[in-house]
This record gives sequence, structure tokens and C-alpha cells, in this order.
Amino acid sequence: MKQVFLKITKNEHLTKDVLKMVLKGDVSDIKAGQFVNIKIEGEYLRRPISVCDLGKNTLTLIYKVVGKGTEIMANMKKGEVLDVLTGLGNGYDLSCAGERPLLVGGGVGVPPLYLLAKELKKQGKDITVTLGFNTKDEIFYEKEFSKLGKVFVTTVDGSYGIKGFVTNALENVDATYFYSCGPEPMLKALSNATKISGELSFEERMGCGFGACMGCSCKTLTGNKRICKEGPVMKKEEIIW
Amino acid sequence: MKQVFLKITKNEHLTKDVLKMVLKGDVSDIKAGQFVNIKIEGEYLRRPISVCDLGKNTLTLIYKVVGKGTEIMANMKKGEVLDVLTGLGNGYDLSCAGERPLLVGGGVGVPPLYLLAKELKKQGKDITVTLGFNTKDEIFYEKEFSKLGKVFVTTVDGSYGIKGFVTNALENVDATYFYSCGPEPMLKALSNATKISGELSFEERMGCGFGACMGCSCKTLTGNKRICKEGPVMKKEEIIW
Amino acid sequence: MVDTKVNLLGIELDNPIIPASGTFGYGYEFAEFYDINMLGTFSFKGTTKEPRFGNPTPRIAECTAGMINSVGLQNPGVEKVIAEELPKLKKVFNKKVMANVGGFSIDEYKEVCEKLDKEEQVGWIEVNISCPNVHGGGMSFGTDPKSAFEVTKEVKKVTTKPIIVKLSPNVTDIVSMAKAVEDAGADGVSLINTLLGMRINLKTREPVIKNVMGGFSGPAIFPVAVRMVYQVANAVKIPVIGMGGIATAEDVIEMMMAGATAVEIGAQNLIDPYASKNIIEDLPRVMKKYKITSLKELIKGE
Amino acid sequence: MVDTKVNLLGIELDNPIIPASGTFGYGYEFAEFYDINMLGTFSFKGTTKEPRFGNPTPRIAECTAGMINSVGLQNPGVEKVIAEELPKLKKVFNKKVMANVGGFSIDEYKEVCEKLDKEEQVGWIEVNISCPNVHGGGMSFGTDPKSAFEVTKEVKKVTTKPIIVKLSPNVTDIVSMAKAVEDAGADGVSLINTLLGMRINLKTREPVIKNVMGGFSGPAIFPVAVRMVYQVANAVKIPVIGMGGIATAEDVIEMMMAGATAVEIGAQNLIDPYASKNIIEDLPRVMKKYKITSLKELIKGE
Repeated sequence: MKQVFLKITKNEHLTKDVLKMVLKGDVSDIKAGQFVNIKIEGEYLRRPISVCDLGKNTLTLIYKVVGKGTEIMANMKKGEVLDVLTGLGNGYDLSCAGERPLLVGGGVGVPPLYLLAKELKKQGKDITVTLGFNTKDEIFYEKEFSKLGKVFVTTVDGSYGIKGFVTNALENVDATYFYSCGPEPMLKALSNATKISGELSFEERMGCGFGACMGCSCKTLTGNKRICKEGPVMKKEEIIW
Repeated sequence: MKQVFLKITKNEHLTKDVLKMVLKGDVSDIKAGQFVNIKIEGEYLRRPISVCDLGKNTLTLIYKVVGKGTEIMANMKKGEVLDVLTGLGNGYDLSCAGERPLLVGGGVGVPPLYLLAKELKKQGKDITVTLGFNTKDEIFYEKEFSKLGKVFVTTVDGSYGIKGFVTNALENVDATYFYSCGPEPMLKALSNATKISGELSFEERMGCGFGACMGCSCKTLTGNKRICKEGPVMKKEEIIW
Repeated sequence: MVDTKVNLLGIELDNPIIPASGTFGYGYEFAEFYDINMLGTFSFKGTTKEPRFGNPTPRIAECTAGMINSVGLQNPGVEKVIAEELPKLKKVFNKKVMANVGGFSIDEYKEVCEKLDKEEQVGWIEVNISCPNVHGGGMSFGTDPKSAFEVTKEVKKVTTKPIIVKLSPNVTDIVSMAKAVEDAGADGVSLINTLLGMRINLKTREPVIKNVMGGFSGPAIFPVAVRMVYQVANAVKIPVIGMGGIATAEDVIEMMMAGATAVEIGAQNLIDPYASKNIIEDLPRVMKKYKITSLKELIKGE
Repeated sequence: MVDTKVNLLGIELDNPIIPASGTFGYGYEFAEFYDINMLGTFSFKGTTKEPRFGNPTPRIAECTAGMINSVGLQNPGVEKVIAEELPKLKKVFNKKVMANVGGFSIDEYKEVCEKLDKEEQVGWIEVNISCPNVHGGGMSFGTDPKSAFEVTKEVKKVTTKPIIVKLSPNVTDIVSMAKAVEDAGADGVSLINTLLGMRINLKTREPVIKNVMGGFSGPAIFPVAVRMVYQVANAVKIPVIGMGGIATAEDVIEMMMAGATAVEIGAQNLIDPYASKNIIEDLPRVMKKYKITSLKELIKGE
């Protein structure tokens, strides 16, 4: 964990409710699947946001406006400096990927898969990505992922791509391992629909985000875990649904 | 009372602890001796600051850094917009001045006398001003007042002007009426030292500043008064010391 | 169109917004700022038998997201309220007002309530048994269920209008307090009054408030208020007026989801004279956002 | 040079700053962020006889200037704390630690305290009779003077180290609680634990916290904490550890002026992992500003 002060260089809408924020500064020690915890003026608790992409000195976050904290974030301007705790959470385990990893993201669960996909691509993996959204207007980052692997998009209302849920796009996929992030019902359906092993990234309301308060604990087959510390990424085999 | 949004055009130190802030916007209905109540981001209660000067669209405040609220004010930048309640308090009664009014201010009690002096000057009065400070470094606005009347400055440590308190400068003053603002011990000493009638402006911790909460009440010979509404200016004759 | 109307003990309010006692004077001062007929109603300054100056100053202290006051029921006394304040109010307010009553003995509560009960402008009487700033009774009525029962029962004997008892949060068991006054015949309860709080001036090393302690209010206390309103609304059958730190229309909705039939706005009126007006005007937007067609649907038992 | 040292029940602390139980784990995690030997000491995670997962999630809610938690004493149980956590702590902390003990029965409190009392690393035992998040006893010990007296008396029988009883603010009369545990032999008291609070999610219309209510902490509760510390410090002869919303070195000074011998820092550690460190480093500046040469001069009776 590291406390850093990052300057906003971009904060723009990708869709009506989803924004992309690019921050500049010390972003060392950040891994795919981790999150950062941002101090927001006027709110008491920091807001945890998953890491979407990483450059040499830049960090990209994609977040959805869901409450007061993210509303304030959405109104932040270029040039503002944020107090950010980085390097939080365990991140994805790239060593398990095999030759043909499958990445499955739903809604705001999509962003953390992007850095993961880039890193798996660097390792020469044959990547398949399945992105699930409610409707066409909510889709983002399809093009970006297309540069890294084969992409399937599903929409619940069928307004784009395959109609239905991410699990509807898995039938012909022959993958060695899966990585996923999204709402819990999606993760559960995915876990049930796949015979292969994989990793799932969970969300929970957090107090501190760095393991101190035990606010975000969950029970697993391998003992109690803190979503913010031993998570947010869990192995399929250890999850108690 | 009026709620207005004023833009800071100047915010600079006059002395180590005393700053002058100039605000631009709708400053109608403000009188000498009144105060404004400023919303300060991060603080709950507004901060009441006495009116020092008034232009067509500008309001000048002089304030001392005494706590968190004024510390925040001291760090405000040109261009920031403040939520200000204006036209608060009764203000001085100019009709009582007579031909030779005496204005007596101590420390941060000096500023409200400036607008008063300007208005009395407009009426052609022969003004004497006595300004009391602790020490030379704390003196401000001597030059400004000199353009409006005869000015005596006192310092407690004798580092400038007359050594002692404002009352030490009254001996040879032949005034028709006095107007004053300053710490309560000064006001009391002044009241005792003068045979003429006059008005004194008081300070009290306020809740609302517009008469609703009764936080700043005081007893007078003419009944209970709210410093923020029937005050801050009281007649010498009604004060219970 | 959304419907903001609620019914408070037989009187329909255009909306559930009620400026709280002690933050709205006797109303006519706020009428200089806006037309106060837009309010649901308001609860006027706590009124006692005799005129009171209240506590020595300073009686205000700044806090994080709140303030402390120790005004101590300054008011002109019930006779003058009836003779002077109510007539002045009548000129600017054509709705029923909530009469707030403070006291130091059961007899005093009875006498003041009986007098105000006869006033045509008064729609409800809010009996404040919880002012933290008066000694010699006010607070102990608010922290002892038996005393609360007694004062409620006696006041009910001499009044015809709905009696709403205002409860103190400075108790171990708010539910037992609410049940006691319900058993005594209270028509409703309002809560929470202020939390007892204190600040110290680091320069003088003395309490900021001359009276040492005072009533702490503002957004800081909102979670305590929501909790107590929820507990009480689930334990009594009479309507609950929720208050304590409400600053936005969202807070109003949250308080009503906790079980309140109407809400009082307190400290927020002091830092923003237009607070109650702004909340009323913002309510329809917030109701739409959370898909609430009528506020009545949020109220338990309706 | 200013002197930040204070003496807490026979052990000299380099400064009065003590991260509060439940916000600092068993210490070694914060040792990754800074050298925790700079602390006065810290109070470790509330420890019970058996391992506990605590309450269902969500167990955190955002509030204005504060937060609600309903963790519910998640901990690995006293055996594992002694076998695993304390040895890990020893590697990074060479001072005495404050052992925080939770429980559901007098026997459990006794057993856990007796075990921890034997640990050389433990300097004080803080008996938490006030956790708002556990049912079946924890809270009633904290709101009933007789139960508080009993548990204190029994714990004192089986321990040799100073016993500090942690009090709940959710009571009508904090002084009677403090006096009860003083009479039972407590060596000190610490207060305030969290206020019982609640928030509702407007979208789901359900409580944010799965357990409905939880403990409310953060700067919002500071004025209540100062008031209670002041009341207790003026009523008992044993030292008082002040806590509740402390976020700055100024708050530390204010709490000590209210009567605290030392202070605990709680929620602030969660929003800023360096909070306790920053406060310690800022203390000398604030002491100079308010012309305090030694913190001991602020402590009543010293």
C-alpha cells in the first residue's frame, strides 16, 4: 500500500453514467485486479475504484456514478489533485491463465479486466473477452478490448451483440481458465456455467480498504477473508455462494 | 437581509493576522455598522464579518485570523465565489452625530468605522478618529482614515503614537457624539470615560446572524436584544455593563 | 406529478416539512425571506409561562457538521405570545401552527398548554420535555419514563388539540420513553431533540458555552436520529415526527423511510434561511429519482 | 521543547496517542505503513473467547463526518491471539500493548482477561462492555450500572494488570456507569464507544447495514465525547481515556482539557492510515501554539 497524490489529467463520460478518469503521478506497485481508495472532499470514507489501466506515470479508472461519492468524482476537474491509496487488494493471479484465458466482465466489472487483458497479451496468451451490459448505450471499451483478443458483447435487452447475459456467450468458448468481475448474480451464474477453474472479483462496502477495520469480511472455504486485503479476487473453488 | 453570491477580487494581508478582502457583486442595502454572514466551506456556521467599506458593486471586509473559519478565509483565492447574507444588524445611527463626531476603534473594531467615517464626511462633519492597537505592527488603515478626519493612534506598548489605550487619546477631544467598536473592555472604558452620548458595537458568538436562533441575546435597559438583529450597535444609555 | 401531502393527526399538510422550534422564531421573521405558507407548518419558539432571557452568553459553539446551543428557552412568556406574537403571525401565515411548550413543572406545562389550546391558530401542541438547556425539571421529564407519563397525562386532561411529545435522545432506551407517553395518551411523538454536547476553547481552556454544555444539532446527529425514529416508529402506534440533522430532501425521504410521518428541520434553517423552502422545492425531484409517487406510501401503516 | 509524555496507570507513554480497538487490527499491518513504536501504545482488536466472524455484510455505512460499522467483534479468538497475533506483533512493537476484551458473559470476560493478563506484552486490559454490535449481553453490560459493576469486579479478581473499562455513550447517565465500574475496582475508564446509529438506502428502502443498526463514529460524535469525558473526569478519581471523533492534534488537546489522561484515535485511522502518526507529529506544534509546555499540566489532579 502506498499513499500518493495524483493529478487528474482527464475525467470524461464514456456513457451517461460511466466516466473515465486518468490520473498522473506515482503509480508504482499497482497490479491488475487491484483497486485504489480515493479521498473525496466532503465525504468521510474513501471510495474504492478498481484499476482499469496503467501507464508509466498514469493510472486509468473507469467508474459509474452510483451515489454521492461518485457524483462528486464526476464533477472533478482536470488539474485537481487527489489523495489516493494505491496497491490495495490481491489482484488477479496471472500464473494460472493457461494458453487460452477467458475474461468475463459485467457493467462496471469490465474495467479491471482491461489491464489484465493487456498483461496476458504481453505474455502471448490467446484471449477471449466477454462483456455484458444491460443495453447498447451502456457499452464501453469494446474497441479497446478488440485489440487484445476476441470480444463478445452481450446485452440484456438484445440491443447490441448477443442477447442475454454473459453466460449466453460462453457456449463455443474453449478456455483454459477464467477471470471475471461483475455483479454477484453474474459471478454466481458464471461460476455455475463453467467447468474450468477461474477467479472472481467481488465488491463489498468497505471501511478502510487496507485490512484494518474488518468491514468487508466474507466467509470462504479457506477461512474468513477481507475483500479489501485477501480479496477482492477469489478462486472459484473457495467461494461459498 | 439578502442572500447574495459575491466574487473575491482581493484577499491580502494588511498585517500578520489581519486581512482585507474585496468582494464584487450585489451589495445593495448594506449600511455602516452592519455585518455580513459568510458561508465557509468545511465549517458549519457562517462567519459574521463587519462591513468596512462599500463601493457601487464592491464590498470590503477587514478580518482577523482568530480561528478555523477565518483561517480558511485567509486562504481563499481571487475568483472564488462566496455565499453571503448581507444587510444584517442595525448599523450606526448617523442622525445622532452632531457636528463633531468621535469615532473610536480598537483592533478589529476599527474596520466598521471606516464606512461610517466616509458617510459622515459626506455629510460635512468634523470627524475625529481614535484607533487603538496593541503594537506598531498591528496598525492598519491609519492613512485611509487620515483622509476623512483627524486621527489619533494609540498602542498599548507605546511603539507608535500615543502610549496606552484609546481612552488616553480622548483628553483634548471636544466631540458631540461618539461611535465605537472594539473589545468589550475598551467599550466599557470608553463609555465610562466619556460624558457625551454615543453608540457602541458589540460582538457575540452567533448562530444564524439574522435573528432566528436567539443565540446572541443580551439584556439591556430597554429589554432583551439580539446582537445580530437589534444590535450589534447599542446606545450607550441602554447598556448594562 | 408527485404528491407531497401527508396527514398529521387529522390536519393535511401540503408537505411534511416543519421548521423546528427554536430555529424559526414565531415565524414572521422568516416571512420576510419567503412566503412561509409553503411550509407544511412550523413549530414556534418554545414557550413558557413566564418570560425568560435564557442562559448567559456565549451560548453558541461551532462543531464539525453541527453546532451547540444553550439558548435555554428564551421567550416572551405565553401571555405575550398570545397577545403579540400570534397576531403578528396571523398576518403572514394562514395555516395551523404547531405550538411548542416548555416548562419546569407539571403545573406550568398544564397552564401553558391549556392557554395555547384555546388559540384558533394552533393546530397541534408540541410538548418539549427534552430541552437540555434548562435545569430544575425540563431534562428529567425527558429522561424518566414515569415523569414523561405524568406530564403527558396531565396536559392531555386540559387540552383538546393533538399533543405531540418531543423526546430527548439522551437516554438509554428511547422506546420506553415513547411508549410511556403513548400510554399516557400522547397523540404523537417528535424526536430527536438535541444531543448533549460540549466544546472547549483551546485558548482559554474553558468551555466555549458559558453554561458548559448545550444541545448539539446539525447533520452530524442524523444517523442517531434515523436510528431512534426507526426504533420508536416500530414500537408505537402513534405518528412520529422525525428530526435531527435533516439538511436535504434526501434526508427527508430517509427519515420517512425510517418511519416518520412528517419531519422537522432545525439547525439547517440557521445556516441557510432558505433551507426549508429549498428542501420543499427539491422534494419532487428526489421523489421522482427514487420512484416515489406519494409520500404517504412511505409512511408505516398507511 | 515540549513534553508529550503522559503516565497511564503506572506506565509512561511517549505521547497520549492510542489507536483504538477495531481500527488498528493487531498492529503489525500498520507496521507496514510506519514504525508503530512511535505510538503511546495501541488497543488491539476486541478479542473474545471463541473465534468470531461477526455480523453479516454490508457492515459499513457512510455518514456526514463519520461512519457506521457493525463488524461485531470479528476476531480469531483469544487462544489464536496469544499463539499467533502477539508473536507477530512482538517483531514490530517493543512497547506494552493494550489488550481489548469483548464478551457475552461474565465468565467469558473473566476467562479471556485472565489469559491475556499473563502475557508479558500486555500492559493494560481494556474491557469493552459497550460494543453496540453484539447481542446477548455485550450491550446490556454497557447500559446497566449493576451489570457493569459485576463484570468489572469479577475481572479484577483474576487479573493483575490495570483494568480499563470501555463505556458506551448510549446511556442516560454516563456518570453512574463510570462510578459503578470505579466502585468495582476499575483502574481506569475509556470513553466513548460508538453511538448507535442507522442509515437507510433510498434505492432499496432498506437499512444500509445488514444488521440494521451499528456503531456510529467519526468527527461527528466529538462534541458528545468531549461532554461525556468532561462529566466523567469530574466525577471519578481514576484516569479517563478520551475518545470519539478525534481527528487532529487540536482535538487531542481539547479532549485532554476535558479531563482525559490519554486519548484513543478510532475511525480516523480508517480513512487515513497515517492519522495517528500525523497527529503525534503535529502535537508539538499545537502545544506551542496554545502555550502548553507539558501535556501533564492539562491532566486533572497532576
